[in-house]
Amino acid sequence: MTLEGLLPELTVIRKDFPILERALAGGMPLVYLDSANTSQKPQVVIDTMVDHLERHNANIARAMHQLGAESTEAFEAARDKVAAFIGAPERDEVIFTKNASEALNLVANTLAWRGEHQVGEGDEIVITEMEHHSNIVPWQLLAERTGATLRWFGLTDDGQLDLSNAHELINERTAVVAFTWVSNMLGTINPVAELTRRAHAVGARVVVDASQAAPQLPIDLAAMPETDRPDAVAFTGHKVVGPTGIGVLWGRRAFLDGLPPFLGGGEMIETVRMEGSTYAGIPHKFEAGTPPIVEAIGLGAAVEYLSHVGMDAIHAHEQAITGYALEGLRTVTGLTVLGPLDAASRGGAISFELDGVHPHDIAQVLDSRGIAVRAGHHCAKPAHARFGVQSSTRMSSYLYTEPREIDALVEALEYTRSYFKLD
Amino acid sequence: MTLEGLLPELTVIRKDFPILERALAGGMPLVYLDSANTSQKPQVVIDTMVDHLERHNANIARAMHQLGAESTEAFEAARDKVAAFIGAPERDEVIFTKNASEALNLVANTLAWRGEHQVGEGDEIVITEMEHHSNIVPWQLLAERTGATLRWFGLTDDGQLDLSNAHELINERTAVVAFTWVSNMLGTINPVAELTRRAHAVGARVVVDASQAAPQLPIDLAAMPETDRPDAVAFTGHKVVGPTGIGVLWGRRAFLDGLPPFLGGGEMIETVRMEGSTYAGIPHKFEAGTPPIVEAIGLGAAVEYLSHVGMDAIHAHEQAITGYALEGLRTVTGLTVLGPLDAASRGGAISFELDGVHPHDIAQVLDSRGIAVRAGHHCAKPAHARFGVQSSTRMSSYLYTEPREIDALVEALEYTRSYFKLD
Amino acid sequence: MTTANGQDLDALYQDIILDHYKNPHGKGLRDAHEAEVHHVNPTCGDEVTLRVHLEDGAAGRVVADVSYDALGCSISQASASVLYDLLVGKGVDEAMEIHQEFLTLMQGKGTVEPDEDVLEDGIAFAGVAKFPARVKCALLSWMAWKDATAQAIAGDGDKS
Amino acid sequence: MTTANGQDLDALYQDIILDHYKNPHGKGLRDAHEAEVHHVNPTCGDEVTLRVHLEDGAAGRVVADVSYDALGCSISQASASVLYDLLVGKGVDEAMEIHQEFLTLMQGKGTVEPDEDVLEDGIAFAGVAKFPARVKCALLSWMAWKDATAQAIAGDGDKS
Ligand SMILES: Cc1ncc(COP(=O)(O)O)c(C=O)c1O
Ligand SMILES: Cc1ncc(COP(=O)(O)O)c(C=O)c1O
Repeated sequence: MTLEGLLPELTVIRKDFPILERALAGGMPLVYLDSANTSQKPQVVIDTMVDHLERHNANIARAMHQLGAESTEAFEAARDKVAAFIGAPERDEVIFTKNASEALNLVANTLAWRGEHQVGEGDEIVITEMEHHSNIVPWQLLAERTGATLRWFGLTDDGQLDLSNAHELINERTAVVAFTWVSNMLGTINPVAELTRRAHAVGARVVVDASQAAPQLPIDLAAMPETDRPDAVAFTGHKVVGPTGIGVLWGRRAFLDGLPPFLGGGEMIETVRMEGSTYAGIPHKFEAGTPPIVEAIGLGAAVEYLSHVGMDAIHAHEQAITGYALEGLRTVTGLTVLGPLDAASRGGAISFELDGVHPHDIAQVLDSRGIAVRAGHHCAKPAHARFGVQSSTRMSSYLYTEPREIDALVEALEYTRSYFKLD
Repeated sequence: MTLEGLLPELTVIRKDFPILERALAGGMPLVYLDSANTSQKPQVVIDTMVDHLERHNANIARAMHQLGAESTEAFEAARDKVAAFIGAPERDEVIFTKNASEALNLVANTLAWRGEHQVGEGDEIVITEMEHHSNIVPWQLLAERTGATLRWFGLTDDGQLDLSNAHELINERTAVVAFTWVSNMLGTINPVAELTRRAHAVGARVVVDASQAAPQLPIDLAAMPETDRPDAVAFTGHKVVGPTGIGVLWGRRAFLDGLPPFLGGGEMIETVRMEGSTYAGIPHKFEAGTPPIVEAIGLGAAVEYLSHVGMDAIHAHEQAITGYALEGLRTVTGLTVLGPLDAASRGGAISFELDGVHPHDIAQVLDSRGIAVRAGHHCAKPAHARFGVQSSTRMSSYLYTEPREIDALVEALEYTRSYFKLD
Repeated sequence: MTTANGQDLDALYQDIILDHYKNPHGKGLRDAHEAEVHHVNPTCGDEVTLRVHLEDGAAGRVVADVSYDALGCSISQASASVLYDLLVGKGVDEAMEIHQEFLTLMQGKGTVEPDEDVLEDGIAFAGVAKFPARVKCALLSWMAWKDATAQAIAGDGDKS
Repeated sequence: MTTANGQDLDALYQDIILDHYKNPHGKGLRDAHEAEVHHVNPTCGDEVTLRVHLEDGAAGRVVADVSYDALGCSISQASASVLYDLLVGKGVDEAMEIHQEFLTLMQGKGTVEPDEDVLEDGIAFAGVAKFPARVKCALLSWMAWKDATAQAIAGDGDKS
């Protein structure tokens, strides 16, 4: 079948992902609908990593020999690629971390210490009820440890941020506003520019969790007006067809320069004496120790791959699949989607409930048919609590997802209903 | 040539490391003597990672499908392998970090916050002058941020810890003693048991940087008497033939349980509400977000590889090569080794000076002959300062190093002298 | 590597399990208890609140009641129901042995042959052991029971 | 990929460089200066302390002296010596242009043809540009000079 917006080269793209050939128990072909959890890897990412390990492996920066020069060059080229991928105003504003969680913690942890942006008593930190735990707990710890107050945006019944009290929430006491660009549970796309402008107007810093946005939406930070551009943006390598062990914190130079060091150690120093040390500038200041070298190089290949396919095309593909999935899911008796129902204004993660069957049990039956989805709270307990559910089932597509995989899902959900004798 | 203690299967072992076949500029074969900086990777580590990425890739713990189960099983099996490698009393005491630096910072950073082991004014932190920057800066930051006092052991002229004032340095005000097991610059092996016993006697916690010890020495924590066993031990994957992006913090359960969380986010929680969260037990408490999955699995394969060769045999090999190298280096006019001169009581990193040639220039000439060494301060500026030098040249061997590579080094050093017209 | 195909699905969801799931035995929190615990499976969010009531019997302490309130999947709900059937009325020592037997079964990766004399309906969980991701579901209430019982006994100690 | 073989070694260590290394021009810190900076190459530890002395000339400000004390390899030492030769006596604007020319040469990865009329002995550094790890060595004192000169000029501004 063809669907408007699908990637024209879908069959070729699927060939790039070796795991899609994998047969599961009972000879079932894999139907991977858990890409919001982690994405699969194209051959070029794997090959780039192997080539590095087999031919160029060496520590970076510190090594002056040929392997060291090659490794350093490849690592820094990866930084250039990532900078291009998000349209970073400056390539040195791209910090490599181990995942999105570390990137968010880097900011939250250092805001507690003496420095230009230090948060303290009387300050307010604003987050939202739809955040991933990785964008909640760091701010709870910061509030707890500094005496600042944590506040948050609630959600409307259709899974949008409730902005009705935005003016009260974001006020002159607000030090930081942190929120997700795209919700990993509800799929909601939040108004980044609007919220950022509002926060900047009261002098607050803005931290955006782009873990679900970076895989799906074209991002061009340099193209955003200064007022609308967040101060920091985090995302994670393994969701953009890159390896695990690598994440990205982009931060405005002036913001990062004003933060004290996070991890101390090799590479982040200017000079070290026993009595005290001085620190390097960004990006090195926040990259203590041997960084995830082969992982950064793999990530570079990953974002290059995505850019080659085209982020606009990937976004259109995601919207097409998401729309098709929303339609298909609507046909399943007793199924309720959590979050926005309009494919055009949402990301590609769709969480749902099925009356009478617990999400684990749904996932289990689907798995017996080779269909991989996620069941649980998706690291978004507060958002689940907001909708009065303890857990949900989530399907999430990506650039390699085909409509027939959605058909398989819908059919398997019908089978689940009959397996649990719901009719 | 044969040398007592060399690995009997050395030729076979070298075949396991594809990069050793690499030809450099001018067709020079690679002579890799920079293993203390980062080690090369055996094929089995690369293949294990590729197999995971091509066939089993999925997020762990949270995914309930077959790929998720396989990935989780492989990740947790890697924890078992690492636990076995260091003889951890409990496998859950093994925390995966991104490198040794993060492991050390995890401890130093969390000691600043409210908790059983919180460090504050009046407390003393003791380190040594031979530490890697990654075991200096975190403690400087801790001292600075809590008002504790940083103190340190000096060094003797032959590169040993100067223990003459140990009783004064480690006293009832001492909260933490942190030191390296094996120096990455001087090669010195420190008396872990003795120092730990002394620190425990005054109620201090002991953190050992095993980044250079884990690759070379058999470690069996469970076999150490409680009093002599450190409270925490850190090492890094890329120096034990594993990938970058993965490190290990082993910590005594009682110690880790008493530390507050480090990074907050997915996987480290028990439950999350907007008003506050509770945390999981170890190891998950300290593994926020998606961990370096394929990297942990690669590390598991790496330590299994080393254990298969045998850590006793590797240690003997390192000693044999180190002894041979010390002998060879002695023949070079104007060359001075920094650190202990007795191969039996030191690790395999040998730093030296050559009168009249700067380390960069030495490394450069060696590199033109395919010989990779490190030149600079090796992230140990204070140790260099102690010996009145600003930088040095370092050769470091590993299980794949052959005596003829040492011969090549010595010959190339002679060539360096003549190139710079020193005779 | 553990596998799960259509056939295993039936091994997992045996009728006994589905029956306990639909009609759980002993569910609901009852007043008499010496200890109450709340356990969560952090990865999926399943929760159980469980109370233990011990009484002195002729041959030592006896599990007089286990009452619970649980949110979770069929496996975790059914397992709490089976626990109720198996442990209530037993001496604490015997209950601990049954607990150990169930634990061994669940951690056996499908290689342990369950003893029907000891585990009764619990043998239906043999199939669950082949699904590593679901073992935690089956053990949630059992771990909570052990924790609560340990607390109840410790509380006893405090009193004496 | 950049390569370095025996031949390149001679390209790197041209006699001009080794001569400057053995007999550096203008080395030592002299009193007259408006700004002093201390720069470090964090990866290798090479250091330079550098002072800039500006004077008013007929056609604007002139680099009257650059005095320095440096610890480092042959490349970094020779580069400071060449900087001294090239910049002292020049107008600040012209010196900045020479600085830019040297920077372009060093960052050109060996593809930039140096202009001997501008860079004089500095053309000997063309070979260094092929060694990415050594570019920083060659640039250490040049970056320090630019920093110090900017400070000296800013200081002037403060005074006026
Ligand atoms: C003794 C020592 N400690 C710590 C480290 C830091 O390890 P990493 O850079 O992997 O964090 C190293 C190596 O660089 C080391 O040699
Ligand atoms: C919205 C969102 N934020 C943060 C994260 C955390 O990413 P990581 O686990 O790679 O740190 C995720 C994914 O797990 C996510 O979906």
